[in-house]
Amino acid sequence: MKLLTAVVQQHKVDEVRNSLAELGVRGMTIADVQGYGRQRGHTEIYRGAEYEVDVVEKTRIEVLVDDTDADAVLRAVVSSARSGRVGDGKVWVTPVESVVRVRTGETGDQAV
Amino acid sequence: MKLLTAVVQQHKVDEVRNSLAELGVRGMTIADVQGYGRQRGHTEIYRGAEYEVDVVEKTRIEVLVDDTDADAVLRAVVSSARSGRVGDGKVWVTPVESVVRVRTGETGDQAV
Amino acid sequence: MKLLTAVVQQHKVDEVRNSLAELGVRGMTIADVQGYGRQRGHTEIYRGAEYEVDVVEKTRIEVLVDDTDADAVLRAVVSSARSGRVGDGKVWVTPVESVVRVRTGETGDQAV
Amino acid sequence: MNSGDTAWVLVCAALVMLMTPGLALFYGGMVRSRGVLNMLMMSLASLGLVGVLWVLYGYSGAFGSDLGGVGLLGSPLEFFGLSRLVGAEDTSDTIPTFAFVAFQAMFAILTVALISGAVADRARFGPWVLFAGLWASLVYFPVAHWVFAFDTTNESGEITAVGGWIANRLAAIDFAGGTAVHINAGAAALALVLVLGPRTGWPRGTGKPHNLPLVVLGAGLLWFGWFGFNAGSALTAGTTAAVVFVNTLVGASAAMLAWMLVERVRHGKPTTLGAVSGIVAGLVAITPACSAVTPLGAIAIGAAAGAGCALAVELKSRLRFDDSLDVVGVHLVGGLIGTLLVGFFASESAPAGVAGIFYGGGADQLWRQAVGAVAVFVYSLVLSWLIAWLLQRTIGFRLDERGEHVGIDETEHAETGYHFGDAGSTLRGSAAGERGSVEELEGSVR
Amino acid sequence: MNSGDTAWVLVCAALVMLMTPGLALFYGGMVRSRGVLNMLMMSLASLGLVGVLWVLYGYSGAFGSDLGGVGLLGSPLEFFGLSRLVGAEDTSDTIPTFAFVAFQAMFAILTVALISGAVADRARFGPWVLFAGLWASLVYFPVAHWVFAFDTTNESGEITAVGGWIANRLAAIDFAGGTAVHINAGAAALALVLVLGPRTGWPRGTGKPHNLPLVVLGAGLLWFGWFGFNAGSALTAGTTAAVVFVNTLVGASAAMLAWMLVERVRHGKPTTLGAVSGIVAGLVAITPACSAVTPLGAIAIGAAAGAGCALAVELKSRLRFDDSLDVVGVHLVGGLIGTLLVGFFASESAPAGVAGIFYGGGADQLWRQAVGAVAVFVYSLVLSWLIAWLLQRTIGFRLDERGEHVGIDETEHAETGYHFGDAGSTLRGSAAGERGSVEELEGSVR
Amino acid sequence: MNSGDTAWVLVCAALVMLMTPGLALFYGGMVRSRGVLNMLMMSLASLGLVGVLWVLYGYSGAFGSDLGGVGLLGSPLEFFGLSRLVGAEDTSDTIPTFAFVAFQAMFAILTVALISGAVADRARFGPWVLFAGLWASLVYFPVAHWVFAFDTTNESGEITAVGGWIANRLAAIDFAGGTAVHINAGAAALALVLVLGPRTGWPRGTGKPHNLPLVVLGAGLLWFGWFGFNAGSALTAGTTAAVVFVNTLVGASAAMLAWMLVERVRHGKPTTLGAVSGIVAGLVAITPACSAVTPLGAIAIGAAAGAGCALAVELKSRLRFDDSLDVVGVHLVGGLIGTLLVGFFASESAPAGVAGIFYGGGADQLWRQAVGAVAVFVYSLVLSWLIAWLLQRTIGFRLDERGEHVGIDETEHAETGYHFGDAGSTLRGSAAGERGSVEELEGSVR
Ligand SMILES: Nc1ncnc2c1ncn2[C@@H]1O[C@H](COP(=O)(O)OP(=O)(O)O)[C@@H](O)[C@H]1O
Ligand SMILES: Nc1ncnc2c1ncn2[C@@H]1O[C@H](COP(=O)(O)OP(=O)(O)O)[C@@H](O)[C@H]1O
Ligand SMILES: Nc1ncnc2c1ncn2[C@@H]1O[C@H](COP(=O)(O)OP(=O)(O)O)[C@@H](O)[C@H]1O
Repeated sequence: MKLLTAVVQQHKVDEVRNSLAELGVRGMTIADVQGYGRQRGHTEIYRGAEYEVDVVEKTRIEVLVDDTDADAVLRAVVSSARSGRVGDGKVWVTPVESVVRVRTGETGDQAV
Repeated sequence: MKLLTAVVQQHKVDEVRNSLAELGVRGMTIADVQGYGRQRGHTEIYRGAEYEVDVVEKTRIEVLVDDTDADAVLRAVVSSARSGRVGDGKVWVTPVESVVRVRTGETGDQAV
Repeated sequence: MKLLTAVVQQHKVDEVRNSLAELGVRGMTIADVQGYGRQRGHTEIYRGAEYEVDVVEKTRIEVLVDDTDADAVLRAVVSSARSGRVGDGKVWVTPVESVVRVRTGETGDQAV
Repeated sequence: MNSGDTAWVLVCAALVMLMTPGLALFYGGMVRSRGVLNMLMMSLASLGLVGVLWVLYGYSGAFGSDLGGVGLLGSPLEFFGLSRLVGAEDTSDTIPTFAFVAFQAMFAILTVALISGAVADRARFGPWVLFAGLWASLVYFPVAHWVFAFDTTNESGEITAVGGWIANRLAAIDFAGGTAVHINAGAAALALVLVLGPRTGWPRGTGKPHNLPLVVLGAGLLWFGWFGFNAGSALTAGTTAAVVFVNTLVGASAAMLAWMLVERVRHGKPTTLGAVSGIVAGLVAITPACSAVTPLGAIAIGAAAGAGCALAVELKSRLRFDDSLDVVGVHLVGGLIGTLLVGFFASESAPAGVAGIFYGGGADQLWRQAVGAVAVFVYSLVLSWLIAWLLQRTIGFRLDERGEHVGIDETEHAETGYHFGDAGSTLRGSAAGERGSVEELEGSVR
Repeated sequence: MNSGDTAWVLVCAALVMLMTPGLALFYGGMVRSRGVLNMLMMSLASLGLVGVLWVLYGYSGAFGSDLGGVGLLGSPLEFFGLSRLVGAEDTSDTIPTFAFVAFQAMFAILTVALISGAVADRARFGPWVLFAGLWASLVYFPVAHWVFAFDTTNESGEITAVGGWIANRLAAIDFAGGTAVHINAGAAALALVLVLGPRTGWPRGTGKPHNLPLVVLGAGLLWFGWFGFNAGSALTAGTTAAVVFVNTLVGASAAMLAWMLVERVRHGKPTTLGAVSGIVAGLVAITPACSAVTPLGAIAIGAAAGAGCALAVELKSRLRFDDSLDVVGVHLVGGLIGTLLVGFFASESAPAGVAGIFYGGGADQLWRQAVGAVAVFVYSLVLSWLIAWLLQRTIGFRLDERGEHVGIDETEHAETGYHFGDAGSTLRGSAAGERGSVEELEGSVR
Repeated sequence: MNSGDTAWVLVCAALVMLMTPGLALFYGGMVRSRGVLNMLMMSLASLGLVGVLWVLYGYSGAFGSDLGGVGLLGSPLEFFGLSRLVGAEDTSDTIPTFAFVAFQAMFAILTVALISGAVADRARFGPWVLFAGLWASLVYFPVAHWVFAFDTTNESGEITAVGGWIANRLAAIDFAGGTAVHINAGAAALALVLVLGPRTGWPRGTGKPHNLPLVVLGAGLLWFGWFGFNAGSALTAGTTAAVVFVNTLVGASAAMLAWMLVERVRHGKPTTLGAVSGIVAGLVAITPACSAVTPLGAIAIGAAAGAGCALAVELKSRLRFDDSLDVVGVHLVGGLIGTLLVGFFASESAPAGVAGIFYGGGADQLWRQAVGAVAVFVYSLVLSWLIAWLLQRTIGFRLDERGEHVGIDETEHAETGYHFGDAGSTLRGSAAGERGSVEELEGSVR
C-alpha cells in the first residue's frame, strides 16, 4: 500500500479526479491548503496599505493505492494536474503499513 | 513511532476521541476534509439548475502513537468510527522516523 | 526524501517560515487544523449555556526535504516554533519514496 | 384624509414588514450553519402565505363586523379579498383603510414567523407551511380581533360596531401587541416544542450560533422596525407616537444593560448574544406598555425584562424542553413581564392615561392585564398544540433522524448556506447542455 | 406645500436608495466567493456615478422641457446642476421639486445597477463604469422621459408643458416603472450578455451562490425599499399610495408561493433561492400594475410572474446565454408579464380607474401596454448593444481569461471578500515603516 | 401640531437609530475575524448606555435651560427622566417635544459609537462602557448644547431662552453635526489612540478586513440612515429637507468617485473598501454643509472630502498612530473639510442663505467655521484624553498582550463570531444535565 499525496492548483482537482477515475481509482480525500513556493502571491490594497499575500490557495489530494498501481496513479496525477506554469505543485509517495476500511474492517487492498 | 491517519464521518469525532482517551491517548490533530468514495453525495438545486455534489464532508484525524500501541489504537478508532454504512471512511498507518515535542525538544515516545 | 510535518501555534508560522528560508527551504504547504493535547481550550458562553471548547486552532506545516537536510530543518522548525508554553506542538518526519514536481516532471531532490 | 398620518402609518407598515426578514436573520445566525436556510425559509414562508391569507380573509376575520357581538371573531368573508374596500369612498379624516390593512398585515406575518425559532433544525418544511396557515387562521386572526379591534362609537358615544373583548370589555392595555403577538407566539412555540420534542443530541452537540454578526444585524433591523411597530400603533403622527417612540428606545436600552449585567455577574463576561437578546427582550416587554408609562417606567420595565429573560432562558435545559432559540424564554416571558408590569408602572401622565399600582392606581388594571395575558396564553397553547399534534399524527411534522443528521438545509431545500471554497460539485447534465456545445460557446467569447 | 406628502416622498426616496445596496447584496451573495466584491462594486459605482450625472443633466434630460414637443427627450441643460431650481420660489401645494428630484434619482441609480447581474465575474470594472454612464445618459434618461414625464395642464385642461410619449400620447399604464426600469434593464442585460459572452467554463464550474443568507438579506431590503418605489410613486400620501402598498405586498407574497410551488413540482423541493427569486419576480411584475388592479388582481399577477419567471430562468442554459444572475429571466420576463397583464387585470375600482379585458374593458389598454413594452425593449436592446460593442472593440470590456481564472475581485479590486483565518500575509514595507520604529511604538503602550 | 412634520422627524429618528447598527457592521467587517464581536459590542453598548443616559439627564444637559446664560451647558436635572415633559401641554405647531428628544437621542448614541473604530482589538470592554458614559456626559452633552441648542425668541425677536454659543453667538453653520458629531468623535478617537497605543504587532500582522460584504452592508445602512440624519435636521418636511436630501446624495456620490480615482492613480485599482470609505467621507463632509450649498457645491465638497480622506488615511502609518479603522482620517479630517468648506461654497440661494467666499461673501463665515471647529476639537481632545488616561491609570483600559494574542472576542466576550464547521466543542456538564435524562428526552420524540 502506498499513500500518494498531491498538492495541486485548485482548478485542477476535477481533471485529476477524472484521470484517476479512468484508472479505476474512485476514492480520495481532499482538503484546502495554502502553499508557499516559487509561485508569487498577489498584492491586496486596503485604504492604501498594500499587503503582500505570499501564500497561494492549493488543494491537497490524498489517495491510497495498491503498490502495483502506485506508479500509474502517480503518472496520471502529474499529467492531469500539469498546466506547465509555476505553481503546479508536488506529488509524493509514502509507504503505508496498513489500511482498514472502517465500515467492514477489511484491510489491505480490499480496503481501498 | 507510527502515524495513524483516519478519515471518518464528522459526527464520529467525539466518539473516536473518547475511545482513544480510554487508551490513554489524548493528543491528536484534526482537520476538515472532503471525501470522494463509494458514498454518494447529494443534489443541490439553484434556480432549477441541479448540482451534483459528489464530495462528502469528512474529518481527518492524525494520531502519533507508539509502535506497541499502534494496533490497539487502530482497532479503537475503527470500532468507534463505525456506523456500518457506506462512507465510514479509512484508517491507515504510516511509519514515522522521528517525533519531537516542540516545547521541550523531547523526542520519540516522550514526545507524544 | 523526507516529509517533515509540524503542528504548531498559528502565530508561529511566520517565524518558522523565516527560519526555513535561512536554510534555503522556500516551499511548504500549510493548512488550518485543530489540535487536542495537553493545552486546555477555552470556554464560550451563549445565553448562559457554557461550552467547553477543547480544541485549539493550530497550523499544520508540511515540508519535503532532502534526506541530508532533514535534521537541520527539523531543528530549525523546533527552535523557531518554540514559545516554551504548553501547546507548542509536534514535529515528525516520515520517509518519502518519491517526489515529483508536477510542472516539469522532475523527481527526487530536483523536485522540491 | 390626513397626509401626515397616512405617511406615518404607511412608513410604519414598511418598517414592520422589515422586521420579518430581520427576524429571519436574527434566528438564522443563531443556528448551526447547516440549518440556516431552513430557519430563513420559515420566516419567508410566513411573508408569502400569511401575506396572501391576510388579503383573502385574515383582515376580515380580525377587523370585519363582530360575529354575534361577543367580541370573539370578525366576519371572515365580509371583506374577502378586500374587494369591498377597493374604490369605496373613504371619508376617514385620518388614514385610508388600506393603510391600516397594510400595517396590520405585517403584524400577522411577523407573529407567525416568531414561532419558528422554537423548532430549529427539525421541522419539515411542508408541514411548517401548513401549520403557519392554520395557526394564522385559527389562532392569530381571532386573537387580533380580541386585542386590536376597537369598538366604533358615534358622536354621542354609543357603540355602532362591536370590537374584540380584550380591547373593549376587559379593557386590558396592550398598545402594540404584548398579548396578541408575543404571548401568543410564545405559547405556540411552547406547544410546538412539546409536540416535536428536542433536536437529536440536544442539549449536547446541537451547535453554537454559527454567525453572530448576522444575529446582530437581525437585531438591529428588528429594533429599527420596532419603532414602526410600537409608535405606528398610535395610527397618527403626534404626541402619543413620539412618547411611544422614546419609550421603545429606552426600554430596549435598559434591557440590554440588564441582560449584560446578569451575564457579567453569573458568567463573568457580557456577551454579544446576550446584548442582542436583551434588546429583543426589552422590545417585547415595552410593546404592550409603551403608551402607558413614562420614560422612567420604560427603563424599569426594560430592566426587568432584560434581567428576567436572561434568567428565564437558562431554565429550558433544566426543564428539559428544547426551545431552540428561546421563543418562550424571550417572547412569552418578556410578553408576560411587560403586560403585567403595566399594572404597576402605568402613569396617568402617559398617553394611555391610566394609573398603575406604583402611580396611585389600584390593582384594577393589573387583574385586567392578567386576565388578558392568561386568556391569550391558554387559547394559543391549546389550539397550537392541537394543530401541531394533528399534523404530526397525519402527515408527520418532525424531520426524520437521518435528515437532522445530514442537516435540514440539504434535506428540505437541497441547498447549502455558504460556499466559501469552490471545489467539488458539478452541474448536472440536463442543465449543463452537452459538453460539445459548451465548448462551442466558450469559443464565442469575443 | 403639503408636509405629509413631502415627508412621504422623501422617506420613499430613502427607501428606494436602500434598494441599490440591497440589490448589491442580493447579487453579491449569488456569485462565487471570489467575485462578490466586484458584484457589489458594480452597484456602488452606479450610486456614485449616476448620482452625480442625475444632478448634472439627468434630471433635466428626463424632466426638462420637452425638446420639440414630441415626447422623446427633455432639455438636458435646462436644469444643469439643478442650479435654476435652488432657491426658486416653489409654490407647489404638494411636494417641493427637490423631493421629486431625489425620488427619481434613486430610480435611475437602481436601474443601472440592475443590469450588472447579467455579467457576473467577467466585466472589467473601468469599462463597466463607462458603460453605466453612457447607458444612463443615452438610454435611461430618455426612457424615463417617455414614461415618467407627465404633461402639465392648466385648470382648463390645456397642456402647458408636453411630457413623454408613452405616458401621455400612448397612455400606457406603467405606475412605477415596469417598462422604464425593468424591461429597460432586462433588455440591456441581454445585450451585455450577447456582447461579452458567457463566463469561461459556463455552465459547468461557474459556481453556486456562495452566501445565501446574504441573498436573503438583499431580497429583504429590496422588498422593504420597493414599498417606497411603488407606493411612493403616488407622490402623495393617500388612498392611492395605500392601495398600491397592499398590492406590492401581496403581489410579492403570491409570487413567492408560486415559485416555490413550481420548484416543488419540478425539482421536488422548494429552495431558498427560489423563494427570494419569487419575491423579486413578483415585485417586478406588480410594479407597472400596482395602481391599476385590486388585491386579488395583484395576487393573480404575482402568481403568474412567480411561476413564469421560475420557468423562464431555466431556459438560459437551453438558449445558451449566460445571463448569470437571471436579469433577463426575472426583470425582463417579469416586467413583460406585469406590463401586459395590466391589460387583463386592470379594474375600474382601482386607483388608475381603467378596466382591462377581464374587468369588462376591451383590448384597448392591452395594445397600449404592448406597444410601450416593445418600444422600450427594442430601444434599450439596440442602444445597449451598441454601447457595449463599442466598448469591447475599443478599450475591451471583457476580463481576460487569466483574470477570470484568478477571480475578478483580486484582478480588478486587489481585494478578497472574506478572511476568516488570519495566517499568511504581511504588510509591505512602505506602509509598515521600518521594523525598528514599529518595535519602538510597541514599547510605548502604557 | 403638524402631522407631516412629526411623521418626518420620527421616521428620521428611526433612520438615525439604524446608523448605529450600520456603523457596528461597517466597523465589524473591517477588523480581523476574531475581533468582530467586540467591535459590534462597542456600538451596541452605546445604544444601551447612552440611550438611558439621554433620558435621565442627557437631553436636559443639552437642551435644558442654559446655565448662566453663557451658552456652555443646559441644566442637567431640569428634565431628569423627561418626567416634566410627559403629559405636559405641547402647543408647538410643528412637532412634539418627544419627537425632538428621540431624534437627538440617536445623535448622542451614534457619536459615541463612532469613536470605537479607533481602538479595535485592544480596549477592555468594561472600561469602554465607562468611557462611553463619561464621554457622553462630559463631552457630548455640552458640545451638543453649544451646536444644536438654538435661542428661543418671541415674536418681537427678543431672546426668551439662551442656547449654545456656537449656534447663536458665533453663528457657525453646522446643520447636522460636522463639529458636534464628527470632529468631536474624531478628536476623541485621536485621544484614545494616544492613550492606548497601537495593537501589538501593528502595523504588521494586525490583519485585513475579514468580511467586506459586511462592510458594504454597513455603509449602505449608514447612507440610508444619513438621509434622516441630515434632512431630518430640518425638523420639518419641506423645501429645506428636500434640498438637504439631494445634497446628501450627491455629496456622498462624488466622494466615492473621488476616493476611487485617488486609488486608481496611486495604487492602480479602485477597491471596495475605498469606495465605501469614500461614501462615508462624503457623508461626513456634507453633514455641516448640506443646508448651505447648492448641489454643485455639494459635489465639490464631496469630491474634496473623498480625495482628502483617501490621502489622509495613508498618513497614520507614517505618523505612527494606530487609528485602526480611520476614525481620525475619515471623521476628523472629513468633518474639518466640510466645516471649513462651508466658508467657501455657501450659496445664498441655498436654504441657509449665507454666501461663502466663492459666492461673493467675504471670509466672515470662514472664520466662524474655523473657530467652531477648533473649539470642539480642542475641548474634545483634552477631555477625552483625560478620561481615557484616568481609566488606564486606575482600572486599566488596555487589554493585556495575551488577550490581544488570543483575540478580544474570546477574552472579553467568551464568544467566536463564526462557526462554519461544527466539530470540536461540547456543552459543559451543568447546562447539559446528566446524560441519562437527555436520552430519556430523546425517547420522547413522537
Ligand atoms: N518543499 C515543499 N514541501 C511541501 N510542499 C511544497 C514544497 N515546495 C512546494 N510545495 C507546494 O507546492 C506548491 C507549488 O510549488 P511552487 O514552487 O510554487 O511551484 P512548482 O512546483 O511548479 O515549482 C506550493 O504552493 C506548495 O504548496
Ligand atoms: N483510495 C482512497 N484514498 C484516500 N481516501 C479515500 C480513499 N477511498 C476513500 N477514501 C476516503 O474515505 C471516505 C469513505 O470512503 P467510501 O468509499 O465512501 O466508504 P467506505 O470506506 O465505507 O467504503 C471517502 O469519503 C474518502 O474521504
Ligand atoms: N499524539 C498526537 N498525535 C498527533 N498530534 C498531536 C498529538 N499530541 C498532540 N498533538 C498536536 O500537538 C498540539 C500540541 O500538543 P499539546 O499536548 O497541547 O502541547 P505540547 O506538545 O506542548 O505538550 C496539539 O494541539 C495537537 O494538534
